[in-house]
Amino acid sequence: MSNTLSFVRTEMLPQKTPPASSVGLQGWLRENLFSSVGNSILTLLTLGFLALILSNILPWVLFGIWDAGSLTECRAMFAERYADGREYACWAVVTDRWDQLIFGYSFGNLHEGLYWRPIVGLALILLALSPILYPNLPRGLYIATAASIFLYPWLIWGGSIWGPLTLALCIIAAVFAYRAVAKEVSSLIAIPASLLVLGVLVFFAMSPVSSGLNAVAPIELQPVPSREISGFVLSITIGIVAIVASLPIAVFLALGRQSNLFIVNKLSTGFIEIIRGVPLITLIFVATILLKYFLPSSVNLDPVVAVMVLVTLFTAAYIAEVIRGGLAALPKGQYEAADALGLTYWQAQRQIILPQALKISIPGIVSNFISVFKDTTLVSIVALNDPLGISNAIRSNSDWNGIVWELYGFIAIVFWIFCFSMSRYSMSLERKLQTGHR
Amino acid sequence: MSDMTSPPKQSFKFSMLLYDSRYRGITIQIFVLVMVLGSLGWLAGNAATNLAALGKPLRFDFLGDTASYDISQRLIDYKSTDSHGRAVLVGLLNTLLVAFMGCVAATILGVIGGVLRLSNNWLVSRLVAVYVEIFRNIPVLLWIFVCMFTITAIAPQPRDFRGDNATASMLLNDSVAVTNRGIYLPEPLFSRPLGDLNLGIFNMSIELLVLLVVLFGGVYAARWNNARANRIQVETGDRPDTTWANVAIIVVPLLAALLAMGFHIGKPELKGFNFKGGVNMSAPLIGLWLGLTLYTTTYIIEAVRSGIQSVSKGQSEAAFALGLRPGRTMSLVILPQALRVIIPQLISQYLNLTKNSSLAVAIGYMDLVSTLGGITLNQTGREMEAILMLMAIYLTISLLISAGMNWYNTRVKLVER
Amino acid sequence: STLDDIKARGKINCGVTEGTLGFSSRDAEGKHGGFDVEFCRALGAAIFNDTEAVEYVELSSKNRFTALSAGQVDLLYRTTTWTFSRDVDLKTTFVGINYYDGQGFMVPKDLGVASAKELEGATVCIETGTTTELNLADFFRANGMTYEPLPVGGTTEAKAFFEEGACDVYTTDASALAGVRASLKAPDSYIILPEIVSKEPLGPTVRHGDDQWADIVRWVQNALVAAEEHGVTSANVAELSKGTENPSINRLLGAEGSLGEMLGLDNDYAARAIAAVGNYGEIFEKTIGESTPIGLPRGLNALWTEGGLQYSPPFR
Amino acid sequence: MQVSKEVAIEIVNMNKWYGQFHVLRDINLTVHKGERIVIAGPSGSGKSTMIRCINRLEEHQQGSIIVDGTELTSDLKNIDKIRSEVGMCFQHFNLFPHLTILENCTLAPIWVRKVPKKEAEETAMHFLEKVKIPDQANKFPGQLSGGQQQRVAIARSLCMKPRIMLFDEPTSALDPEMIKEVLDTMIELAEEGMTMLCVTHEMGFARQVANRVIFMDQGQIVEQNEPEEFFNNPKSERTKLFLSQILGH
Amino acid sequence: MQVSKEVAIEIVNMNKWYGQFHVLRDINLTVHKGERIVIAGPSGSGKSTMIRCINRLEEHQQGSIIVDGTELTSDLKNIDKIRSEVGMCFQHFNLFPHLTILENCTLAPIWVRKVPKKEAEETAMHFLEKVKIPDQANKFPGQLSGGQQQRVAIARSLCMKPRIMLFDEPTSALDPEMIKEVLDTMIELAEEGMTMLCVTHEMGFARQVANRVIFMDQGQIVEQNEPEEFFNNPKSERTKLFLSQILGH
Ligand SMILES: Nc1ncnc2c1ncn2[C@@H]1O[C@H](COP(=O)(O)OP(=O)(O)OP(=O)(O)O)[C@@H](O)[C@H]1O
Ligand SMILES: Nc1ncnc2c1ncn2[C@@H]1O[C@H](COP(=O)(O)OP(=O)(O)OP(=O)(O)O)[C@@H](O)[C@H]1O
Ligand SMILES: NC(=O)CC[C@H](N)C(=O)O
Ligand SMILES: [Mg+2]
Ligand SMILES: [Mg+2]
Repeated sequence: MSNTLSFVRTEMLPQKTPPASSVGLQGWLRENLFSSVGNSILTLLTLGFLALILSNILPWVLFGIWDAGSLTECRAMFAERYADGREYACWAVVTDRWDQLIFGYSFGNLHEGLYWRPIVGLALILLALSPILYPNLPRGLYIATAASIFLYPWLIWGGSIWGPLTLALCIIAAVFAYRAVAKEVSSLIAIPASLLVLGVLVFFAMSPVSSGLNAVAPIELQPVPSREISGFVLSITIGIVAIVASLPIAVFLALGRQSNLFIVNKLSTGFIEIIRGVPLITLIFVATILLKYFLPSSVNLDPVVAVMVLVTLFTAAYIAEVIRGGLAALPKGQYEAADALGLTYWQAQRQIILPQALKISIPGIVSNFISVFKDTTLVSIVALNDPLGISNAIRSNSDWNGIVWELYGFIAIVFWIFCFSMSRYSMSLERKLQTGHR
Repeated sequence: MSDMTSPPKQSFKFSMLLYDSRYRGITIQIFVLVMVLGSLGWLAGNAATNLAALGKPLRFDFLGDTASYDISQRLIDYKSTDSHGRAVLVGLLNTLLVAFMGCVAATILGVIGGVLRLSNNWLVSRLVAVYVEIFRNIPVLLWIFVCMFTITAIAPQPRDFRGDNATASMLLNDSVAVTNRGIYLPEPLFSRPLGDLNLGIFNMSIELLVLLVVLFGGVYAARWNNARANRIQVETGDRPDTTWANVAIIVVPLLAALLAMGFHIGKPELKGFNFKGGVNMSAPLIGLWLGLTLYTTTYIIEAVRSGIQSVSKGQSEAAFALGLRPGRTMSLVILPQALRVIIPQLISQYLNLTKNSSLAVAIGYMDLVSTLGGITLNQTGREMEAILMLMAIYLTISLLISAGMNWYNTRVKLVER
Repeated sequence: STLDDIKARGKINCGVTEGTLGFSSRDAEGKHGGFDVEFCRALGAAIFNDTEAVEYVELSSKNRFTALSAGQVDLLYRTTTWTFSRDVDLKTTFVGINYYDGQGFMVPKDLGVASAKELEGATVCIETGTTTELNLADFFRANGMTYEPLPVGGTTEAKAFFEEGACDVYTTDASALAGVRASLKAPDSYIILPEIVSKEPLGPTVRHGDDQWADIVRWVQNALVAAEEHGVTSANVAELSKGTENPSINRLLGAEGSLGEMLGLDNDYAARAIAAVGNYGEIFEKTIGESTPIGLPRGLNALWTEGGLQYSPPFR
Repeated sequence: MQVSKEVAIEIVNMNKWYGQFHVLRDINLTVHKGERIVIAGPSGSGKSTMIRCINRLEEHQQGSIIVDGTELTSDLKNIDKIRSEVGMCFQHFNLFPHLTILENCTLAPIWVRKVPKKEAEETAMHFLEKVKIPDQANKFPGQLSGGQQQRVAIARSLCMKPRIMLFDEPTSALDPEMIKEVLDTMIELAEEGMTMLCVTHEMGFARQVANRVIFMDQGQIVEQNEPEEFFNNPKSERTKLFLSQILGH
Repeated sequence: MQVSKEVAIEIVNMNKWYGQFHVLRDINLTVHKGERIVIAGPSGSGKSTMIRCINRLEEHQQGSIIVDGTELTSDLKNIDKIRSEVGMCFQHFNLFPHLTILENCTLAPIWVRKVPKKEAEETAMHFLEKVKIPDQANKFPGQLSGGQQQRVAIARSLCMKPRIMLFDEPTSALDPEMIKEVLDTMIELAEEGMTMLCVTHEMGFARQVANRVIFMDQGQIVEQNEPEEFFNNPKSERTKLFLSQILGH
């Protein structure tokens, strides 16, 4: 039987093109939409469903009116155009109240001509974030990062520039104090010492120095009271303050929770778990209602600032968990190598551990940032004028009384654009971290 | 051979607190503890002074005062002459109700969505992806508002059901009414009622109790029957058909009990301004439930997707090669492994949903925040007590949920490995 | 003290409603206006001689008292009813009544309801954190009726629900009801039922414990009422404050005595306030009076001399 | 080694494309019952794809595959029937990590063949003994060494008592010692007369066990012959080149 | 090879437990300056643990370890001092993946020794040249082969100019070619008179370089001797057994 089995190909077969049914549009359709009877039914059902939804929504969106002064005007225009009495979206409310929705009362109506401040602020923040988000950019941009931390609040709240600047000076002084003490005495004493220096400077030296400087060289922006900060500027400001201020806190909490010092560990764990165990709205209540009680009666607490503080703590607890994950992902060998080279605990953290842990954590941090940004809408419940709060105010005005979908739609779209692009960014980052070791 | 001096005997020196690794930790901890306790003490001291200055010392006796407000959606009896404490209980139960409903619905939709997301039908999987991207990138509070307003604006008013030229009608043989104030469902009624069992805080209807006992008894018996069938299968290879026996075991006693108590369905009827009778799910409840569900579903879809994708393709190929059908492959091979990834994510989504249910306060669903942190707080002015209680209750719920789910999680893990 | 804080700040933080047409609402530019707002402006004029020296803090019924006690605002001019427990238990101090009101009901006309007694089983939109919420429970209980409360957080929301028919009845202070009705899409298809089921004396509220500040708020408001009693208007106040025959007017306007200084203000504080916003009657007419879309009659809020209840204690 | 005249697998003019890429070109192959075939060829030549087509883990687009008299179409019933008759042993084992070794082996018999559990376990233990790891039955796959896992994979597919076995490079991931163990197991099976298709480059195995060696390149069968002939007297240039590499290596 | 009389490391009656498990038992060892010691022994015998005790990556519970005249206690200053004098080269390299090779090498000198960056980089390049990879200086560890990484690890510890070097199985993860490269580097170092403790089973290296071979088992030093004697004439039974395995292997 051996010969029947033997076979030799003398000439190699060339590549042939596949049958039409398996390639091109037809192949794609067959494979992806109509691969079986069940699948075809599913496809048809889905198409029907899509058609139903879109036929209901699209005309409403597309045939809307962009130019009118009030809902009544809109209605009149619809009545004029469509005899059958159909109504479509009255987008005019967005054009009419665009300023308020985006810039709020603060930079919109009340203080006209101040639009540039939040815009410059936001640009500054984007510039500041760029070296963190895209590590390939020149490191020099970190200076922008540091500067924007002080400039952004100044642009938003206004007042004298010397306030934030002297605060920055105080912090620099504290850092020098830390270095000096750490060198002369011990790094352990240096931390409380530098905190003490910072406290003393901030409480006693800051305001005389800054007002003195302001007297010499008055560089001032028109002050804007916190409660007038509203619209998307408020959401963005709360979001940015929360994320920037929470990061260092989160790092310490995460290190604390990873630490094998019993008390430090338990305190960090307790704090994180308590914050994560309660809804954000209760923390916002604490900020707007209770915080005042916990401070000396002489302190005049700004509600917007109070909300920012609590939202920051909230974010910090969540980000701490993300960073803890990053820390846990580092092999033990990294700690040992740092030890063996003689680095101290803080040197090891700063040079070796945190740079790696934070890098792994960035996607998680970004998704937390998205959450915080979405959660800023909760402040409308305590009567701060975030976009939802503004939408209420707009509707309480007789011009736009009764308009709902258009406002919600607009706010939703703006949030969506922000959040979607951030989530795409974090996904691309994740992909980059997975591939290529660097 | 050593020419070294023997090691110096160390006695305790003050500097050891800083430089000795044994004591250094203690120093740091004491420092931190003092700082933390100090600041806590400072805060508490301020609070005590401020409250005393206002004449509002920390006391919880306001919970015993008459609430004097009404709550429409409630699981237990409550009237405006009851105490604030009871109003808080009503609110807590409402929170648990919507959280439970939300978790169940989001899980069902999320699992379906997660599977559809991985469907080989391009259109379906894209559609689910679009749904996920739309719903989770917009704040949940906005969704809750949108759902609430959709209901109030689109569903008919009760009066549209009235009269000869009614513009709306009830569904399912006149037993379900969908209105913009809520959905009215038929309710079970008993013509030979057994009364209520007083449980102190609330009354439990005995009919319900009887039905539950019968049901659980039936299920238990059916499980025993299955176990018997398994035994037989293991011994002989043939499995006796248990389907009908099981149906009978569960259904027959239940029907008997229902008949004995004179069960009939009470349909909601339009009386006066509103539908009367039946079970009512108020519009805020539905709005909140929908909003939370639609939002949380997106996260569960992603969890399910990532869970299933974490099981390598080789696993399903191996199952196919062994001749297992796709359904079996899913239930015997893929899901048990995917659950390991899915469950922890589910836990945190359940927690998030429960916490997000506190947004009820924005649309007037009388949950814990709306009662304790809302009307009660407002009418009594006990901010400190109310908010601290609020946080403590949520913390407890969160800890219980995560403890329960972690227990389940470790069980699942143990089965695997 | 509160006054010192205010002076240091340069602004009065005045708590007003989030939008009750006539009492306080924002116009398209975001500026506040309304009956309550005028009183805040009067305070600004009295203290700083600047009606713009006021920050308006919009508060919902729910969070107004916490905002007050948390120091977020210096006072409430926020259609707030003076009640025993608010005065005594909530540790706030009511310093006057700028509007005598009562709770009313509004229903769609085509419901065919003529009296609140016919509302058995109705769904009622009710703002949480208000006296009306409690009154409502009392009213239905007293009349042996049932209802379904639909609690809402603010007027805007309530209006939306009411217009969509999510509730049959909208209840709140009758004055606010008038404003709400005026702002509905089709005001004429709604009626306000005749029953007034409660007393709602609305007035300014301050924190417990700062009598000087309470006095200022009290007497600025009284000055506006007294001005109407004496016929002092924004038009003639400049003229009259130079001195008149009437010693009462002179003391009120600071031409005689030093009442203002006793308050810790300037002597012409009342004159400045009247000049800026007008007397009580003027305020009423320009914000909620019959010539406005709100169209409220003076009624109980006429001067006592004209059969109303508005009455200022003597300035001496 | 007896080869019957009955046909176990018949592949006629089979073509398969991945997108535009023509992976399998005009494959014609008849396998008789009891035959043992070794498939060799350079990486990417389509060996895996071909045997995966035989139990329909991949779909072919042209031509026909008939297994045990049943043609492979998209008819689910046929697919199920064929899959329960054809055992497959994967290069990477693909054991179910959440099940014990014994459960891995009894899963398919219980759910597909509806064998009583006890009987299924007996069969499983029988095959586990055959591959010399009965003592590992209650461990989980993660607790076994690579060679042991490979043997479990073989045992698992045998528990279905397939008439045809497909092996995809069953030894590529193992060290020499383990390779020997696994091949010994397979040789034992071969001696019991099972139809086998085995993708491997272990030429020792091919010499010792195969009835036929098939050499593939660029998606086509380039040469097939008895092992002796194939190794000693390859006909095509391509085969010669390949063999020189393998044997020299 | 000159060995001075000065003592570099002295371990006296050192004992260590992991929980209840007695890993190191009564270790006594004196290492003189310039001595090169090879430590061998079966897996789990405590070799790694012992050298990790020397730079306090592990804490011992009894006895004393004196390095360069400084006793290892829990005093942080002493620990810091010793760690900056003792270099360690890990079995798994433990390079910092987020830093370039050059940065890996300059990190510790800059932050611990406070050497100016420029000087640190010069030193680093010097040692990188010594291990023959100066051209890789600006790559990241992930871009290097295993052998190159190992050499970076050596260079990194040398940059601190330690007086004593500890090597923990520096070649266990490498293929024979790389083993040679790494050992050559070490031999070169040895010739410069550095004190070295090296855990290894490369007996060729031991023969060529070591002054002394120490054999450990079950947490104790079983035998120590000069290499010639140790290999040709082992005294204890345990050593004989072990050597027979290693040499036969
Ligand atoms: N899903 C797929 N999509 C596109 N091309 C594929 C796919 N799977 C395999 N191929 C391609 O088909 C060709 C044949 O693959 P196959 O796995 O059959 O090769 P092989 O002969 O088994 O090689 P090896 O010895 O490396 O396993 C390869 O060129 C491969 O790149
Ligand atoms: N952290 C630990 N906790 C408990 N036991 C440990 C720990 N680390 C090591 N051991 C145990 O201590 C013993 C000695 O370990 P060590 O790593 O020193 O062995 P070794 O001689 O280096 O072995 P190898 O040649 O395999 O590296 C081993 O039995 C090990 O199981
Ligand atoms: N609706 C309101 O805003 C106020 C209601 C009522 N006057 C109260 O003080 O509670
Ligand atoms: Mg292959
Ligand atoms: Mg070791």
